[in-house]
Amino acid sequence: MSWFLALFAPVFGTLVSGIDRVVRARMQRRLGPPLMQPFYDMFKLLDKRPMMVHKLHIVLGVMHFMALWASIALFMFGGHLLYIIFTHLLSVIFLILAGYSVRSPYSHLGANRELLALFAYEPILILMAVGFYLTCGSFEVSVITSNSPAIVSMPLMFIALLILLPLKLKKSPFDAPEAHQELCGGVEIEYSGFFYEVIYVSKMTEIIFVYALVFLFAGQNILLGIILVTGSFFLVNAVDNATGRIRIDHLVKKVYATAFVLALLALGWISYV
Amino acid sequence: MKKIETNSENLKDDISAFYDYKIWHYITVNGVDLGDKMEIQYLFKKYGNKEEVVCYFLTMDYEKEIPSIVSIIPSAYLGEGEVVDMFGVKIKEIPKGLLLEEDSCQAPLRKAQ
Amino acid sequence: MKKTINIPYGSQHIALLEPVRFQFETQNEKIVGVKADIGYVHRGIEKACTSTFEYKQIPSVVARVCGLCAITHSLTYVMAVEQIIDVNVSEKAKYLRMLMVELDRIHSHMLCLSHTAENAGYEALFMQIMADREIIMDIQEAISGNRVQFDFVCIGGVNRDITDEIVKFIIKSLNELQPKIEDIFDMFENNWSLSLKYKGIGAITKENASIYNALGPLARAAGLETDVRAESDYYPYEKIGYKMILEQTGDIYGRNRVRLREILSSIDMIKNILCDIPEGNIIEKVKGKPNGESVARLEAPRGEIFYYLKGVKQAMLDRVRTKTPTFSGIPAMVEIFKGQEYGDVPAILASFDPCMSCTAK
Amino acid sequence: MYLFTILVGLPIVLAVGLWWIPFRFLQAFMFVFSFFVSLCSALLFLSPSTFSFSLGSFFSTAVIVIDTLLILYFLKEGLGLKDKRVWILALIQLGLFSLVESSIGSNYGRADFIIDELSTFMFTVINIVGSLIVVYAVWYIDKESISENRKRFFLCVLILFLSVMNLIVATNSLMLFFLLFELTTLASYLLIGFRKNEISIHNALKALWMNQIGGVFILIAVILGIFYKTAPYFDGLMENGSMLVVVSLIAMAGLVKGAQIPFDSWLLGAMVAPSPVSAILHSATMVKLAPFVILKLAPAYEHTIVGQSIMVFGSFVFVIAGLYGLSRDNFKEILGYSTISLLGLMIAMATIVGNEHKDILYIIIFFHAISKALLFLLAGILEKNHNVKNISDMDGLLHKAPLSTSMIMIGFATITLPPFGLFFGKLFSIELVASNMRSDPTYLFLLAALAVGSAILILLYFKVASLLFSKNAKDEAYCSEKPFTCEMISPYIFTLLLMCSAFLIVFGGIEIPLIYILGSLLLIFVIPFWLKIDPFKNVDRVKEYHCGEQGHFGVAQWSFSFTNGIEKTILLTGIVAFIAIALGGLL
Repeated sequence: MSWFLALFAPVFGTLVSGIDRVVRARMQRRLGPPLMQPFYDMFKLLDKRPMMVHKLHIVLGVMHFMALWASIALFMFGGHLLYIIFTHLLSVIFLILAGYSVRSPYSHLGANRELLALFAYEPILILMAVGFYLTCGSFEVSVITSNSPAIVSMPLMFIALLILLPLKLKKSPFDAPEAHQELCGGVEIEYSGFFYEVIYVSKMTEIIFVYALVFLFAGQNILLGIILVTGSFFLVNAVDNATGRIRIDHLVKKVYATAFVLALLALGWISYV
Repeated sequence: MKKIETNSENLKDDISAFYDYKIWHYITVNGVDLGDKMEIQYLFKKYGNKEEVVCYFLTMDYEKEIPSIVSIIPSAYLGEGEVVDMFGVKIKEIPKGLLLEEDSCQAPLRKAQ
Repeated sequence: MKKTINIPYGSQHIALLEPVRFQFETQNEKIVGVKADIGYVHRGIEKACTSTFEYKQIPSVVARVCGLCAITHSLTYVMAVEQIIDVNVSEKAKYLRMLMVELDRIHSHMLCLSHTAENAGYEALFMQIMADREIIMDIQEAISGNRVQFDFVCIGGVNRDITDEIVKFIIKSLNELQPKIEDIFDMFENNWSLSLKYKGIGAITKENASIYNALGPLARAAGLETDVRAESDYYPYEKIGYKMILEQTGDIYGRNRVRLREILSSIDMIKNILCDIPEGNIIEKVKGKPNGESVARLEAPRGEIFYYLKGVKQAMLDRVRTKTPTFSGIPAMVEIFKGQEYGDVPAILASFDPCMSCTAK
Repeated sequence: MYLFTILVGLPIVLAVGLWWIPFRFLQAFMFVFSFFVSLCSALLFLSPSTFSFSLGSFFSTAVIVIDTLLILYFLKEGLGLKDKRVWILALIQLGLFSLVESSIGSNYGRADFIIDELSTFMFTVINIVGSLIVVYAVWYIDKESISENRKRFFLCVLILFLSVMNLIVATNSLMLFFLLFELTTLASYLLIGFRKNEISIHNALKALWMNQIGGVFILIAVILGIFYKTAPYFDGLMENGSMLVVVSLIAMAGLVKGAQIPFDSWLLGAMVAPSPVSAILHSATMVKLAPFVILKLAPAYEHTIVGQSIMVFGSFVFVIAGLYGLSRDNFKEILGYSTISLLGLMIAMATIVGNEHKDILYIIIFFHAISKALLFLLAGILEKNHNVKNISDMDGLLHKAPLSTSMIMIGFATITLPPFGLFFGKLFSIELVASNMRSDPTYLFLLAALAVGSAILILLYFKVASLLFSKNAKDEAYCSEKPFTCEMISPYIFTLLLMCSAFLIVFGGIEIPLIYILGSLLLIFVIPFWLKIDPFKNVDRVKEYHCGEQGHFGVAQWSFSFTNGIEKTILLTGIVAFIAIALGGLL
């Protein structure tokens, strides 16, 4: 089962993305693309002539995907949550360096914003891991998923994670790092053809990573997990459809003012109340 | 349209004596080819008032250079630039190339050509 | 040692629908320098008007300057020509022209608002406004027969009359539109993310607005009282309940408010127009050839449109000069950009409602 | 004991000897020396035994004489260079010192030196890192355009400093500690002012007077100790729990040495010194006195308000110094601030690790020393070989100097990313704090600081990397950089140590599943190999997207800065923290 989940995480991610597009379109009174559209996009990208700016850029992009996939695999095999978060950090750093490696102002600005976004969400992920440790007594995902639902003891932490969701999924209001009107996609702008496919798939994989974190809050209760994931999925889409993009400096401030404080409160709650 | 004549020497003095950004809305600079000469018009309108459009104008030879009024009306560079491009006249400190590229037809609105 | 980033914004950029180039010089994301370059789509319409087309054909030619202000371009030209060749347009034609101009204003403002929302990253609002805008498009189609390029105005009057069914249809549609506009108004006013994106962003003072000759909603949002509708007697705007709409903030939020309030006031005006359209011919016969100079101004959705004509007793005019609102607005826009964050640029730019095909006509 | 004698004696012998060794052989000599001392210290560390010894009465007289001379020298420098703060502080020190000497008892029957696990650990850091930096320093100082005697003097001070450091971490007597503390201050002063231009002298004086304050703290501590009838020895302090104020004063002296806010400006000023100095004194060894002292005294203030306030203060500095670093452009200053920041972390951790988890702090100190030494050495190489000092000049450095740049990136990665030493240090700290969360509410503060501070360091380092990596589409080939030159020896060794840091930790007895280490190592090191085999030979190249416009579009670093008001607040907070620590001691 773990093998299956880890191996096909990109495919599931793509499927979720397809659902996401349909749901978002319906929320906007549009028909939207067919469910399988992300797959069609992927095949289309495969068909294109490969073009690149330079080698390092491509290699870093591919490593971004590999590291991300590795972090998902660690997750699915029930690894140490902190290592998972830091492997994920490694993958994001690869992407940022890839963005920096080309001399394009959009790519640079995108990477800068990605870095600031990282600065905003990384501490909260760490605090969240500590929260799991305090409720379940271990950092191991396998232990956390065999425990009772963590959401009961730290609802505030779950809200903090909900605030991070749009940030990680690049949705309004926290999609400044790849704001297409300003940066034309930010770090991913210089990829094309097959190489963009890699970045595209890693975006899909990111979806799985994020919702896996949501699922973690349900512990051993799979039904609750599904409810949480579905609920947060619709919530994220609803928020995406009800907000505009806020600027990167606002993003950092707001995330610290809300999610970070909530995470701290949650930890304080678990430890001292 | 109320037309007031001026000439290239007095242009800047006249305009600066006349123009007050709080009262006058600067419309644009216009050029008219008279066949052998150019007429350059500077058009203004009073804010919140139903009076006529005021037009300062001067006539000039094609090859002569006239001063720019950008120092008085900062936004005039666009109108002047357009006249420079379209009629191929010379205005001090206003470069060519606002609308036309180097390889396109130069001074398209001039009649002599 | 270089500390600034040069960001090209245009000529082909996702957030720009039309070719114009801005080049921003930024420190971090703060803009310290702007260069604007226009003229990517110069089509020589002024030349065509004086070399290819006769003056009677020109209303349709100048309508092609811009898709959104089609009615205002041809109408301003027509007003200028009518001055030279001395045609008296009937009151009914004037009312119909006003009707069309105000409808045009609504749909243009809605387009601008939707782009401002889209460029602020608010996709859903963009979709919503665009969908609501269809109502106006339908009304325009009912009146003129076309959705975009109307060719409704001609020298001496208008081309099509309006029937009672159409009047009923318009009133019904407008009643449908009004609550929707109020919803959108509420969204622009109260949405949390939009208030971060709009309030205090891209502001210009009244002083600067008049120094740099801002016009249209851009100037009115800064409190500068400039509106051709109040500065001319040609159309009976006072009679149909025209009020000048002013805001004091001068930022994107102010501009949006000006647009939204103008939409609401235009809806009221249209209802008034429909109530008291006088009887009469819609078109007068036109004779003679233009001789002399004339100017005409009209308040397009984006601001003042200005036409200068010179005729020399020939069917072909000697000179047609078009001054479009965006063209005059550029100095003020460049001024506003300085000191803003690059992240706000698309929204600021969209809030100017720039029309590049007008600018480089 | 013999090994300790070697560690102290060998540098002195070499310092005397190097005046006769021809300059071109010097590096080889240094290398052999470095090998020896590293070996000795490693042997000491690996053979855990505690032993102590005292000096004879002759030595105690000598100590008094040297101390007096030292203070008089400071007085002379202060008067000569007309720096009011220096000579006033020197006078205060002189007064306090004579007060101490007149009232101190002659014999407390305690050992002057105690070599325990902590000391031997510090030996390893000082000797392995320090001596390798000295090897590098020979190359560096050779590139300066100064007389050969000055060069020798420079190396002499560096080596003697190693000896002093070896002594200070072993000393038990507070009076000896004071002397050695002042000697490190002297070394710092001499080396910062080494270039003798206006700014160096100014910054050297600043470092001098700030560190003198540390000396004053120690003297006051000793006086108070005598007043409370406590022996002025570290183990004496530990025995008598009521002496909190004495302990906190010495801890404050340590914090001054560790350049914690508000004393951060001296370390920043120290960045005008030659790079090896910054590496050895101001990041790898001397400033480590701060966590060392805190850890040494930790049992005395466990679960007291002093310990808590030091911890909170340390975590505060961890975050704030990182933020300060964001606003800097000079590469060495950025490294300096990140050093201050990480020292804050070490200080905070030192108060809570206790006896069982000392190894976490060891990991942080050791690998921080190596990482920072590496980065400073590379800063020196960039300065001398590529003429780059500011990060905004680093445009496309990966292309011009691939080897140095990759090592810089490894240096950055080791501090922030898995699977390297300092990263594991932080990870274990998080785990430790998490497991003790429930015991003390202030731990929440430390945890938040750990989370945010790490993120800030990531921001800081990878912001620097932004220009390093940027490369035009058209230049594909990398310039080659001579791989085997004498300046590269020490950086190579450091890099090697860092790359196997995770294995060293595993070897040291801490369990980390190998899959994590190997997996992330693979992810990182596949990149250079992949680039080498050139998999994309036949792929078409495109230029970057510039909206269809031609021309040059420059990119630049991001910079952040505090407003003045906030800087003042932070300074005030630092002062308040110091007062709080002292007050906490008093109460």
